[in-house]
Amino acid sequence: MTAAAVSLGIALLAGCSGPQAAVGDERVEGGTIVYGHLQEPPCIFGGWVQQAYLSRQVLDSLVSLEDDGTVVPWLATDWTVSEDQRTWTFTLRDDVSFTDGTPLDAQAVSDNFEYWLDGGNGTVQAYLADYYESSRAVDATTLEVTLSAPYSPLLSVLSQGYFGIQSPTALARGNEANCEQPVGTGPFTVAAWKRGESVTFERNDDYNSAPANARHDGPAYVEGIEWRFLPDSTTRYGSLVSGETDVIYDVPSIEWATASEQFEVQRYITPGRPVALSFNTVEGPFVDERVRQAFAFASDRRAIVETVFRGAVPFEGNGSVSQGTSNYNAEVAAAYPYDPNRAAELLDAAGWSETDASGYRTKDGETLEIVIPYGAGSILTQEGSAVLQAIQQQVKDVGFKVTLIPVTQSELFGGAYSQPDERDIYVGYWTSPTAAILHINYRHHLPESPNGANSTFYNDDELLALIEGANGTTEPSEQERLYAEAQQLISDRAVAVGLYTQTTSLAVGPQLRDVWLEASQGEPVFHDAYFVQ
Amino acid sequence: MSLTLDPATTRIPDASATGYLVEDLSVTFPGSTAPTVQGVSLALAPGRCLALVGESGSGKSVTARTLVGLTGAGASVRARRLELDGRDLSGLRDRQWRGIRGQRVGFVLQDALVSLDPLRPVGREIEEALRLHGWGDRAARRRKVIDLLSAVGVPEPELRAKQRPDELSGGLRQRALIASALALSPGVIIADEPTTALDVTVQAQVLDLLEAAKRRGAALLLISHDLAVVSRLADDIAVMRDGRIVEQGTAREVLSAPSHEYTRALIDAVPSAHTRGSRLAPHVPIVVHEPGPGERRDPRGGPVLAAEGLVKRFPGPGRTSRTAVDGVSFSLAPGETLGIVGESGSGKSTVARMALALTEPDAGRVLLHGQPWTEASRGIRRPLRREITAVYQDPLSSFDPRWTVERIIADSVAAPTRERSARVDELLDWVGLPRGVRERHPLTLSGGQRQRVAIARALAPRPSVMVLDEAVSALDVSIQAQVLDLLGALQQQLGVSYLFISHDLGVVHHVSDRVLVMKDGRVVEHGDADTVFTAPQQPYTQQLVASLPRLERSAPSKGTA
Amino acid sequence: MTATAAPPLSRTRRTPSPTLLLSLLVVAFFLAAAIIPGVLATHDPLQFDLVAALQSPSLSHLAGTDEAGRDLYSRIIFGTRESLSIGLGATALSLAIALVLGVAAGLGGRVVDAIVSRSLDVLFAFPMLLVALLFVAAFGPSPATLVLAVGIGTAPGYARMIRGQVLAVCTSPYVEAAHAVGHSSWRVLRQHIVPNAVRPLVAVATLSIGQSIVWASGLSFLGLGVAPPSPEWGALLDAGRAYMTHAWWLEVLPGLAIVLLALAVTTIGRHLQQRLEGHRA
Amino acid sequence: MTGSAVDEQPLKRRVGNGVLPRVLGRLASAVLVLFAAASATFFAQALLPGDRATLLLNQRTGQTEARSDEELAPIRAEYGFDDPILVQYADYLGGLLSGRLGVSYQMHQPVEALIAEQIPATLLLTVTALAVAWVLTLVWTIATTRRSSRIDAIGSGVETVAAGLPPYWLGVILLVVFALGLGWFPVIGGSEAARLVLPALTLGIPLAGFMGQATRAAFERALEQPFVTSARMRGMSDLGVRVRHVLRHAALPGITLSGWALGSLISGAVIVETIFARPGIGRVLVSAVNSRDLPVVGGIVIVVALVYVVVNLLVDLAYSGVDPRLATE
Repeated sequence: MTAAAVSLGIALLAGCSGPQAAVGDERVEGGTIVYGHLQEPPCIFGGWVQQAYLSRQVLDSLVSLEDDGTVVPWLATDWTVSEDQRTWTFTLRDDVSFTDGTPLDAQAVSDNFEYWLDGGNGTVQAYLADYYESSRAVDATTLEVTLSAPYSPLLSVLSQGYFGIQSPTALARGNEANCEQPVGTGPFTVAAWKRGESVTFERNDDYNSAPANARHDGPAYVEGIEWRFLPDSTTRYGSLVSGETDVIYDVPSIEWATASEQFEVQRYITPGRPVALSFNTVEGPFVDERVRQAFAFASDRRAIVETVFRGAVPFEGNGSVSQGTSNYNAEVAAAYPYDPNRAAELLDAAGWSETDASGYRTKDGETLEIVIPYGAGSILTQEGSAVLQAIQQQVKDVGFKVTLIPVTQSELFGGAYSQPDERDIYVGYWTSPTAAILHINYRHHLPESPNGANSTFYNDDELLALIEGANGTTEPSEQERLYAEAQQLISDRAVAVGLYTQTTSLAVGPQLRDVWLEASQGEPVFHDAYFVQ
Repeated sequence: MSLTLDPATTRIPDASATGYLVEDLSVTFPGSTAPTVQGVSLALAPGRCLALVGESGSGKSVTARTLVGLTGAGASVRARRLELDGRDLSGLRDRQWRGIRGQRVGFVLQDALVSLDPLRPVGREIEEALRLHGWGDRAARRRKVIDLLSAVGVPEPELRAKQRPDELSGGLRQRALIASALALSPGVIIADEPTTALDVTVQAQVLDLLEAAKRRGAALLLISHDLAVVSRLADDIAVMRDGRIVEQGTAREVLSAPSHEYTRALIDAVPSAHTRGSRLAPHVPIVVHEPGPGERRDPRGGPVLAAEGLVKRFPGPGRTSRTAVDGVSFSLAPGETLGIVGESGSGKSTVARMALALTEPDAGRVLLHGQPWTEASRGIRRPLRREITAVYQDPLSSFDPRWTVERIIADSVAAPTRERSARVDELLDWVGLPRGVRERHPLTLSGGQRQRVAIARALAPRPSVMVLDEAVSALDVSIQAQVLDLLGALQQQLGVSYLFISHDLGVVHHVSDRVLVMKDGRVVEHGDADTVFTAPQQPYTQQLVASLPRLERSAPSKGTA
Repeated sequence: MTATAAPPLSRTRRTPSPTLLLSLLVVAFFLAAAIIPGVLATHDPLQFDLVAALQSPSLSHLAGTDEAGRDLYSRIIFGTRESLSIGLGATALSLAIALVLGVAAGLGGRVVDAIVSRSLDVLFAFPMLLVALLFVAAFGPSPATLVLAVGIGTAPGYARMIRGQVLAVCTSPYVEAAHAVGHSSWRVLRQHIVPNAVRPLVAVATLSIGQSIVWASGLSFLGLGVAPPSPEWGALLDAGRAYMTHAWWLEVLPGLAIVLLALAVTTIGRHLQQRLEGHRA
Repeated sequence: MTGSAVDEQPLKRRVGNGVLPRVLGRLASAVLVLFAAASATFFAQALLPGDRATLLLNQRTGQTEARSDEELAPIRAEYGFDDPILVQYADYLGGLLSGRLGVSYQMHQPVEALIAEQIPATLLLTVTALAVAWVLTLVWTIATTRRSSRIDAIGSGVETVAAGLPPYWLGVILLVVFALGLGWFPVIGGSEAARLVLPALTLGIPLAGFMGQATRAAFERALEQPFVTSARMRGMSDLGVRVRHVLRHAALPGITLSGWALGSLISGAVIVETIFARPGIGRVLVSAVNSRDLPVVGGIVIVVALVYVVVNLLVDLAYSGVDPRLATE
């Protein structure tokens, strides 16, 4: 066995030694980027982030987001908002056509709004259903969008890939064709989709509508992208090392350190809600705020995250908004340090003062049992599961009995464990470029207007008032204050505490330059990328 | 029917061929302390037949295989002299041996169904013998195969060459096997039990074929357990026992004036017309027990078993049906033995099964003690089954493999549990088995012991009839003799009736009071055993009796051609 | 057949070999691990030790540590019970189903036989993993699901075997002999048919345990198995895969445990089989 | 015991009789298998806990929440989830009869097109793996069985180990050692042949172990048969006997196993396709089961059952080809 182990070790060393021969800086025209991606969605566009990654390559949006949160022109060159904050007027470029020849005009964009909100895109509905009223083409280049209430994050919301504009002619073809080959004004077109293997994109030679924050205008430098689906992380990273891919998505944590030395690595901390523990505030032990706080104090979340992710993913203590988001409240992130004594005191105070034979706390003969269902492999990565296991282990010392239930993708999407009597903690994230995510997550969940995204079932008027106030104001400092207060409130009452940021990363081979991750949710952009020699 | 080899295809061996000369051959297998073959010397000359006779385990097959260098892995072979046609065979390489096999020495094994590759047409097997020694081209070999097949008397050789062993009758198979051994006209033919498992008529044909080869100048080594077969063909006989040759001489000397007591015992043990009413193995004592209460059957009264017009059909290919048994009637008196004799496929075993009410007749019926037996309902039949029991050819497969001897016998004892043990001991005594075998599994017993266990089991319920279906066919002749003696003694003591079924005319003649000769499901002749065998009326019976190799104790030495 | 006892052209059957002893030892070790894991383990299998993550095998951590610093050797030891009980459970379930179907088909006459045989055909057409996927989709991943999925998935093969065995035993001369003695059908069934039809299953069951463990681990490997942090072997493999290039022990050693145990029970099973067939020969 | 019933009618070749009924019987049971496979899949998927409409909606948006009836109504109407289950079942079977396997809930593609696109890769993999297994088995068996006690022991030992290797584990190790480590094979790219080597070995080696065990036993039995002695007596060499006579007999259990092996290979393909990032129905199947994409799951099950039926027919033919005795019985 020793001999086998040694030879395997040598093989691995060989595999990890330096990648390619040195390359120069001279740009080479053309070439096809081979990109290794993690998950394969059922359609090339839609409301899931995996779909937005793909659709970004073929669809342009109205606006684009800078890294500092500034919104810059894309298909819309200019925009104004009315005094009452309810009517937005966009001026569109007049020289852009969809790749099927249909000209891009205000009516086309208006058609897209109608299509999304008519059920064509559930994520758009989640953002805009409460606000959108109507849209109309004033003239060919002027689009007017009317809202039912002020919604200041509108522009940054529109910068996400879900809001890519499709050719109305193409939309009329129906789901089957659109799913396979959406048509937009973007830098690439879908040439072929070999399911289970790859999507092949071809360059749009007539491309002239790059966003203002692109590094060049005009058609892409490369001739196309071969977008490979490589779900196994070892395979994916291995293919980059062997030079079979030029760039890969989601560098495995274990490879992060070596990848940083050998490749250009980019990390994108997804804004929106981080991966957080959302407590069930209406049923079970966590109805008591002290128990929630005790749970937050009972584990060293920071140390766990840093160890498990080996520095590849940062800790995030804020349970409602992550650090990459504008109007992020950094103070909140430090709120619940590891303090088992505090946790114990809080539990004593809450009446969970007895201890059973196994060391679990009890109250009136009932064990302090916490049920945590989680989407293993779909919502949470393997490291994410490890973090939960570590927490389970640590909070046991204080007397929490945690039951982890891995839930399959089909159960999860089928609505399993979505009811208050089915879970004590929900673990999940929600990517969004703005703190307006708070509105999605904390809008009241009521029988007459259910909000499934309210994973804490926390219906608090004070909190909602803060969030709606922030969404409605255009005064930046006022908005920042209100959002910060909302986060503070969530933290103080321990409605949700954070674990780590949803983080995506790229590793780019030395032969490829200028791949970048856009700011709204980390979609990879290949329009500016080029090969060097 | 007599067959001769076509001279066009079988040339006379070279004058240089002088055959085998073996002196003081010993073979020892790894792991065994004693040599399997020890001090064997023999000479095998062209145009003569040497028969090597012996029972299972006597080392005759090992000797034969050693002559062609196929003794077996790891065996150590020693000989003062081991020569073929004057060439020393000791220390030959495998390659050189392969040049001898098939070319200088042809080897014929028993039972061609498994001695020919069952997945290949027989023509290819014969052609293989030619191809291996580089004989001719493909087309020439094909022609030669056809010639060879006609030479050994296979009709329609073109068609037969394309058929597989299972599509041929036993006789044709064995001829094809002989054709493959004779393909290159070897100077020496070694035939290892070439007629075992063949019907007597076929057996006679095969022996004729071998004799023809001998006449044409081949040296023939005939290996057999059957003295009768040997006596027809052999010029010289060597009797083997426990790896040694105990007696060797001309056929006449050995058969008519055996000098060794083993040879004598062997000759005596062969059942035939002469042996009727006498013991075959008088030197082996049989302890005669007094029958217990209820054991002895009353010899008076009507027939214990009677069959009336039995008919049985089996579905054949397609919608056809094959009539296996057609209008068979017989009756069996108390204490009597009725022999049923016939070749394979004659329907005798089906009759046995109907007698046991294991197969329902399509027409006719069987009466047991005058009462309906096959026609009775299962419920009525079950308790009556104790009256009629069976002993089969292969006792081992009729024992539950998990059970010990004790349990096998006790299972058939109709007695309260506490008396069973004593009854098992009693039955073991009856069949002459030591009580020590009680705890053993049949697998660890010898063939003769197993058959005694089977007889004990059949006796256990105190039956009035025992059906013996080829019950001694698989036994060595000396063991067969003892078992037949035992059966005779038991019948005398207990008055039990036997329905004795066998393909072996000698055995049937030896044991039966009356005989039924069957062919193609019909009874062709029946009557008193002596009458049927000595003065057969029907042509078929005559042919059968004529084909039967007889042990000619005073046979003249076979002259050389 | 007569006379010609085949000379020992081939060597005789193996005597109790060192391989068998070794296999018994391996099985004994894993049985001990399943029954008294606390005695064999060196660490708490669930205890995180964040400073000791991904350590290679050493004297303090015999099989190294995983990404959370848990002692892999202790995890393998503690995972034995789960893996082994899944293997045993699945085998038991599989054989129980197979026994019922096989005996029914073998004894139930033409109609029952036809129905059962056709149903087995249908079951055969479902690849094992598909059955498992459906079960996991229905009941969620859990050891019970694994037992069900693997048990049902592997049953048709054994059912066919038992059917064949029953038919063979039913037509065997010793069963006929028992009928001929006048024993009742029930007695023959009880005394001969069932015991003899089931006998080869002892060996098959042993062989099946190894396979069930491999299959169940395969489902865990796909993330459809036992819930973390349970150290079930397939789950360990699934977890270790991502670290393979840096921490080979996380993937290699749990795999070795599976192979070793499967191998050991298979060896014992084959030995049993040979012994049973020897009785029969 | 003498001869057999065949003795009496050696001239009549009994081929031809009963071939047609056998084929018809085969077809009938094939149809039955397909019908049962389709029904089982339909009910398994339709009656599984959880709401299909919710699943569809959530999957399209990447969310995991409970949905209101208003949200679900359009989806339910679109896919007929409101109909009674038997009506849905009848619709489903009706579609099958007309050769349509339905449209994927998720991918909006006709399922038959989807499977047609994916199945070549899977078949290529499984057939190659089967071929690899056969080659390994035959070469290994001929080379090691009953050579000497040591070689024989090594031979059967290696088989036992191979048969006990979990394919998923073997796959990862082959990938890491030979693709990532030594770089002998591409990780994801390269020619189709180069890509096929490691996955085919991953599936083929354990299968070879299984088939090897069965083949070795048959090989040993065949070596003890008198016809082998006969052939040697004709002057045939050991290798000649092994290749020309024994092999054919020894191959029979392996051929029987091949039908079974296909199912296990398709199961294995699910895992191997994931590890080696190959396209194929295995991957599609896992994702379809995960998203309860009933038409896709059902379609794949039916196609796999069809493949199973066809393969077993081929196995039957191959068996009669190798052992002609069966064709005449």
